[in-house]
Amino acid sequence: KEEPKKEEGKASEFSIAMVTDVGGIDDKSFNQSAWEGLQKFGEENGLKKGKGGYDYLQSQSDADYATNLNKLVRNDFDLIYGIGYLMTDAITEIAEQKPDNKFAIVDSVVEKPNVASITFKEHEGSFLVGVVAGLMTKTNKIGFVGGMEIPLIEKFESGFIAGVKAVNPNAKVEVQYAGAFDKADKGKAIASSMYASGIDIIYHAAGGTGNGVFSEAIDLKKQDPNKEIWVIGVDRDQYEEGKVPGTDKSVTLTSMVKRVDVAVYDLATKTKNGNFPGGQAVEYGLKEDGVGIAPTTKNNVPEDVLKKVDEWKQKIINGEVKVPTTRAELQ
Amino acid sequence: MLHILEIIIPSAIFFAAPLIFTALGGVFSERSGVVNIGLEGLMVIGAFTGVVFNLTFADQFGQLTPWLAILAAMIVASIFSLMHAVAAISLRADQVVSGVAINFLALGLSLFLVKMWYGKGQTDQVQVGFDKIDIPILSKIPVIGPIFFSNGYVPSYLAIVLAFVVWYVIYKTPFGLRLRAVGEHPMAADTMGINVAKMRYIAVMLSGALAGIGGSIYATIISRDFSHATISGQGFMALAAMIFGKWHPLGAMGAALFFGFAQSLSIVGQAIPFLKNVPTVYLLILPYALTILALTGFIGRADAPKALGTPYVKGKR
Amino acid sequence: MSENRLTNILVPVFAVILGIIAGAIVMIVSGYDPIAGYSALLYGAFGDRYYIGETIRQVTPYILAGLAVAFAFRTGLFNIGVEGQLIVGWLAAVWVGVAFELPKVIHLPLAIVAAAFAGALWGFIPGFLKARFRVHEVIVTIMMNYIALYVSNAIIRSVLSDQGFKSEKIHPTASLRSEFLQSLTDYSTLHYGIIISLIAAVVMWFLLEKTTTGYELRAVGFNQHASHYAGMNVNRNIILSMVISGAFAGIAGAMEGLGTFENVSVKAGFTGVGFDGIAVALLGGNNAFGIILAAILFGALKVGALEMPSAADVPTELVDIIIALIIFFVASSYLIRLVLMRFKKGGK
Amino acid sequence: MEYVIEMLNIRKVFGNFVANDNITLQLKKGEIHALLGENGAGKSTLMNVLFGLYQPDGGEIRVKGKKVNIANPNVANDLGIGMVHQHFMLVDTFTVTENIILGSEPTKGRQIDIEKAEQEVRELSERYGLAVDPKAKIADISVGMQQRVEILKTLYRGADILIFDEPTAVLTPQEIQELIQIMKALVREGKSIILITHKLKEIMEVCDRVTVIRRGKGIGTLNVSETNPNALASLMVGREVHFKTEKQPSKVGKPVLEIENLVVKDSRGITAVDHLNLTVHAGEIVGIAGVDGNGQTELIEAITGLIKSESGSIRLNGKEIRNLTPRQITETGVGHIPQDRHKHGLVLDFPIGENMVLQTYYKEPYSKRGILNFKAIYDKARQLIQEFDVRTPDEYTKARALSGGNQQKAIIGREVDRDPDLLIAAQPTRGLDVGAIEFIHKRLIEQRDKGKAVLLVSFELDEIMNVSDRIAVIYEGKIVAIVDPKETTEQELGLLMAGSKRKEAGVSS
Ligand SMILES: Nc1ncnc2c1ncn2[C@@H]1O[C@H](COP(=O)(O)OP(=O)(O)OP(=O)(O)O)[C@@H](O)[C@H]1O
Ligand SMILES: Nc1ncnc2c1ncn2[C@@H]1O[C@H](COP(=O)(O)OP(=O)(O)OP(=O)(O)O)[C@@H](O)[C@H]1O
Ligand SMILES: [Mg+2]
Ligand SMILES: [Mg+2]
Repeated sequence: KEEPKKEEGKASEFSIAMVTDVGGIDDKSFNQSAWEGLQKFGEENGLKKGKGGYDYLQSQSDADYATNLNKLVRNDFDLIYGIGYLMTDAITEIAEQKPDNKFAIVDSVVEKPNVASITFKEHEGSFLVGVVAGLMTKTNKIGFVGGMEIPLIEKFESGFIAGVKAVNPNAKVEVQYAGAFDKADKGKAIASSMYASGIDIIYHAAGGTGNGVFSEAIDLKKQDPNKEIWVIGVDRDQYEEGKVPGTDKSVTLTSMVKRVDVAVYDLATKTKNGNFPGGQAVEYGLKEDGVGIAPTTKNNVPEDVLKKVDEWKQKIINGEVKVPTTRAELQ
Repeated sequence: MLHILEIIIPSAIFFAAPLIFTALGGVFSERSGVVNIGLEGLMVIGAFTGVVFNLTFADQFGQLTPWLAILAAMIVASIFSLMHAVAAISLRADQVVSGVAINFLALGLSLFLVKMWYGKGQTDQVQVGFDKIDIPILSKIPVIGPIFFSNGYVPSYLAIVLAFVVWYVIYKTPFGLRLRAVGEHPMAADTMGINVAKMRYIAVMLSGALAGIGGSIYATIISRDFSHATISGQGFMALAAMIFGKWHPLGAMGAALFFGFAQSLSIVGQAIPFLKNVPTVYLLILPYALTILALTGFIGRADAPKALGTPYVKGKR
Repeated sequence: MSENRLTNILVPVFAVILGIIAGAIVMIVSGYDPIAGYSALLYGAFGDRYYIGETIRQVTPYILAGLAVAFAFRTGLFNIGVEGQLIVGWLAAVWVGVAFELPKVIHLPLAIVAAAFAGALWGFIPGFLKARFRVHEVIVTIMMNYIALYVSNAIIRSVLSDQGFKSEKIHPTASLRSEFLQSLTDYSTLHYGIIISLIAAVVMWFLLEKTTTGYELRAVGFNQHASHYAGMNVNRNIILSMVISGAFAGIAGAMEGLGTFENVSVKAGFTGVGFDGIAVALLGGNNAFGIILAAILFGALKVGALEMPSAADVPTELVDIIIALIIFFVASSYLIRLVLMRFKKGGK
Repeated sequence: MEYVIEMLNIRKVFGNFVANDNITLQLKKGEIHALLGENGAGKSTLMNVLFGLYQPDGGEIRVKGKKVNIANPNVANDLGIGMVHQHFMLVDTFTVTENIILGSEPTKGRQIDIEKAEQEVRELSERYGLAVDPKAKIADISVGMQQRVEILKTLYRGADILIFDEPTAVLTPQEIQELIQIMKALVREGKSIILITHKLKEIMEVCDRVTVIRRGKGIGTLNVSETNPNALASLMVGREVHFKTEKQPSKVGKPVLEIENLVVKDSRGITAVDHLNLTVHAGEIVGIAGVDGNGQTELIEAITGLIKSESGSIRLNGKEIRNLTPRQITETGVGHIPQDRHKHGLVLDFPIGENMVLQTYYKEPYSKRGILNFKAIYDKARQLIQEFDVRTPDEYTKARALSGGNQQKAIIGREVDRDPDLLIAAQPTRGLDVGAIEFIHKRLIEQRDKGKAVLLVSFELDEIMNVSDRIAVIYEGKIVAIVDPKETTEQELGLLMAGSKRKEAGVSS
């Protein structure tokens, strides 16, 4: 535990806190990112962890969201984040009950004057990794593994497919959903079947289920180091997750990063400065640097491909290309 | 078609392996008359120990690490199962209750320790796992080779071999005869000079050891880390496999393989063209629905060991 | 006789005390402050009216899930499927809550009945398979849990929403929430479900102990052969038992759907309430009154635990350890009985 | 005098209950020593102490003069003590051989040498004339063979002191004769035997000496040659006992139960009851005599609806009741004292009170509009407990805690109290002491005298001869003879039961 810097811990400081879903602050995904953003803000502003500074509460089940949010209200935090679309209802309800408190929600939109909504254009980021996949595939067969079939994951799927098709119309994208975010065994089985059927790149948007995808790719790579198979990570830079033991290689081709930390930090700064965007929905896309591809991409992806990716990125930012968010739009 | 089998079968086997180990553990425990709902918790302990050992000692032991991790998981889980043994055998506890306690305790304790040791809710990823292998010679057999002997993990094959070993132990050795006697009619065994409590202790600890292996290979091969979600329901599936297999080692193995097969069928099914338009939900529930159908259709009733669940108290009729 | 009853009450009390002491030891050994930990726990469960409201809200489904497990247990069946029955009950309740517009006196009961019915249906299947084909109910109920999870998710996506992840909010006429309870507990999610679950406990007690049907169910639970000999329809009773058990579980789902959440969302995994129900039932000795107490203990521990990380830096998992140890001590009541007996003899 | 076993002043206490109060028993080498006492007198307890299942709270045990501490059955085995338990200690799912070798298995490497074991069992069984099939599953063999397996278990371990706890209670007369021969052969081989039995005739036939205990206390040891059954009975009960139950000639009325051409298959699908015909009239007791396994169980279960029959007809007071449900049949007026009181007769975990209404709980006054009336139930229970002398602390005690005799009295009370037109009593006195038997016989005769029909099934020829007004002999699923007990002998019945003789005349009645 870090020692709080005493001289800076004034009571009048602006304090922030967040409620995670069951994943916790080290889920290697958006909860972790959000917490990093909060920590960064806290450290830069000389806050200490805990009451009156910056803090988080982890939920043990869906029923805990409201309780945890309320706990933070009772502890007088100035800005309270609910991390994840699952918290939509709880935030809506509590924002109504406590109109004088400020709330924020990540990955969902709540239309209340005291709630700021943060969403991401995951489809845009996914489009870019789709471009990478489309250009890098040798077999013209690409896989997508989703956690659960929900609108949020559909954004990943649609953007990704659009990106692949944009650069490689001949490539086929096979889509499978595991039905859960925590079934590594299913992820592994799906990956196993995909790789066996000739797919060489899999993009996963499946949380813990994706662990199975990585483990299958790594094991295949260990068995046959010449095998050209890749995983595309999600949410954070998953280069490390793809490290093949005994080598310095990684099966992670690229990762679609979602800068929840940036967004969270951003919002906290605005709010501290008195610019709380209550009632607004802020969407973070490529333009805002809210989504993008991981810097480690250059390790496995050649220069010319990265250049193409950059071109597409500009087109999206310019509005030349409109990335679909649903399967219907993709058609 | 053959190609599909080459995908389905290896993935069925790897999916089944942790269940086989654990279900075999269940067979030991329940054959001796001790209900073991705690298999889930014992797997949790195994997964936890396996991962923590692997992370801690990978540098020292190198390629040997995962094997030693299994050993560690085996030992720790069997010591942990001692709690269930003491409660169920010596303290005449309701065995279901004490099994449920094991489940809660295993998850609570291991996550508590993860938080203490790693300062977060999950461990790092293990770096040294098991390798995928093609079994020499056997994998060269046409047709069968690629289906059964390629792209597998050594522990998966061990699971199948172990099922036969357990069968041998239970049905061919004095130990097995005594074990079964204790589970069917402990008083009869007692009058024949068999130490009922001792047999049951051994059986429960064996179940701990095997479930520990099951949990640790699951974590090492599949999830590669340990968190609250690593073991979520596999222990109950193993329990189901044991009952499905009628408390018989080979039956339990068959049932676990069946689960694995149904599971990978539901996955590969999504890729088969004519199943493309079937809503995903049907494929998701396929393994479970198939199990129920199989039980109803041709497996029928299973008779549990007669003394299952009843503490043995000397002289009580 | 009465001395016996005293022991029966003392055993769980001692188990709880021992569990708490053991929890304290765990905290000390791992370098946490047990007093701070327990104060936080206590505060988080009963610290003010808001927390009390949350605790009661959590107790509500625990009572019903516990009753469901216990009911089957008392009739010789092990229902691990409470989780699945709860999920379908939740779905059915919300469905009715969303799809109809009716006066409250009709709408709310209708939604609860729908939940009970859905849970009962989910219990009927393993009951029927057990009665007709002698299929072990433990396997079938485990499988039915997964089926419930995936099927209800699919229905939420395709029927209750337009490919979304949650249903609309139920109409207020189907809601168990009330302004009154919220104002009483400073906006907790407390709802009228607690009354329903207490009524359910009375119903279970009355049904099992006082009615002819209960007599049959208990007889079949203890000895199927003798029940058959006595002219009871054993198969019918097995099915009935699972159906009633499932109905209790379904109503537990209604408590979540009509009270706590007022909608239903796609679930990434099990709620855990059904599995906790097994522990509640066992801790409560499978009797209605005991289950209420066990559910209160469980609910308080679970809700109170949320306060521990922030207030005392103790991981919430500690509570799972304490719960496990309490269950363990209850299971090993023989030990406690022995000690109590020694104590009594010594006292005389 | 050489004693192989001396149990001196043995005391055993369960809680506050003294089961053995300073009992002394001395066994001479080569003798058959009877241990006699009422149900619950403490016989099994004393033997369990000797076998190491219980530890005595006082007294000492000497084996061949040496003081020993028998801490567990292993020690007993090592001392050459073997016991055939009252409730068989056999694993149903194991084969005969597996049961015998359990605990001291011959091995070949790590594996059980099953061939060698079977060979040994075969040799042993030939040597002592204990016919068994070494490969058969226990669940599939007759009770008699199961008992022989029990004996072989002790011999396999080289026991020379054998304890038989009520071995004959479950045997047919033929099997009892065989057992007696076996015991005599064993004694000739130099073994010594302690025999527990309630059948005084057997004691007179095979035993050398007898030790009598009553309510946990030793009454004394006598030479069998110097005593007689009446004296023994009064010694053990503490009062005069009548063996032959007094009864008036029967006043036979109209037919109550009429069975025609009944065919029933057993659980394995083999025809067990084969075109059977039988009539039982009001005011008579018809006894069914037969060797176990000739269709008695299936006959009764078919009449009472517990299993379905294939064809034929069963009429009660003229009404067809074949293949109705047990409930419908009970309501038509059939009472049933089942053969297996633990399996069918009682819900052992219910209090006695609730067991007393097992057939009637749904009727007034015990239940009104689906709600139980506990006052009525327990009033009835108290009345029956009183009337039928059921010894229990109170009506709230679980049935499990009662002794077999008292459990049986409770069942009989319950069935008789419903006043059924037809009372079926299957092995109603199995394992009970003479006092309890006398009581139960009186009750059966009482029913008859009230003009009810009684169908009695028993393997005890004494019982059949004593109680019945007519005897129907069953053989291979058919009634092969109907005889008058006053005009027949045990020898004739035995021959009929063995199927070697038919008495065509009686069959049609
Ligand atoms: N385990 C026990 N716990 C408590 N009391 C017991 C136990 N075993 C036996 N008793 C008591 O001891 C008495 C003697 O029982 P025991 O079985 O020795 O009688 P028995 O003479 O063998 O009777 P039976 O002729 O019915 O076999 C019984 O009345 C019973 O109340
Ligand atoms: N757990 C127990 N607690 C108290 N008493 C017991 C217990 N188990 C057995 N007993 C006692 O043991 C006695 C049963 O004796 P036993 O079984 O020898 O009777 P029985 O007439 O031989 O029965 P059966 O007809 O089954 O052979 C009862 O009197 C009962 O009080
Ligand atoms: Mg006895
Ligand atoms: Mg007896």
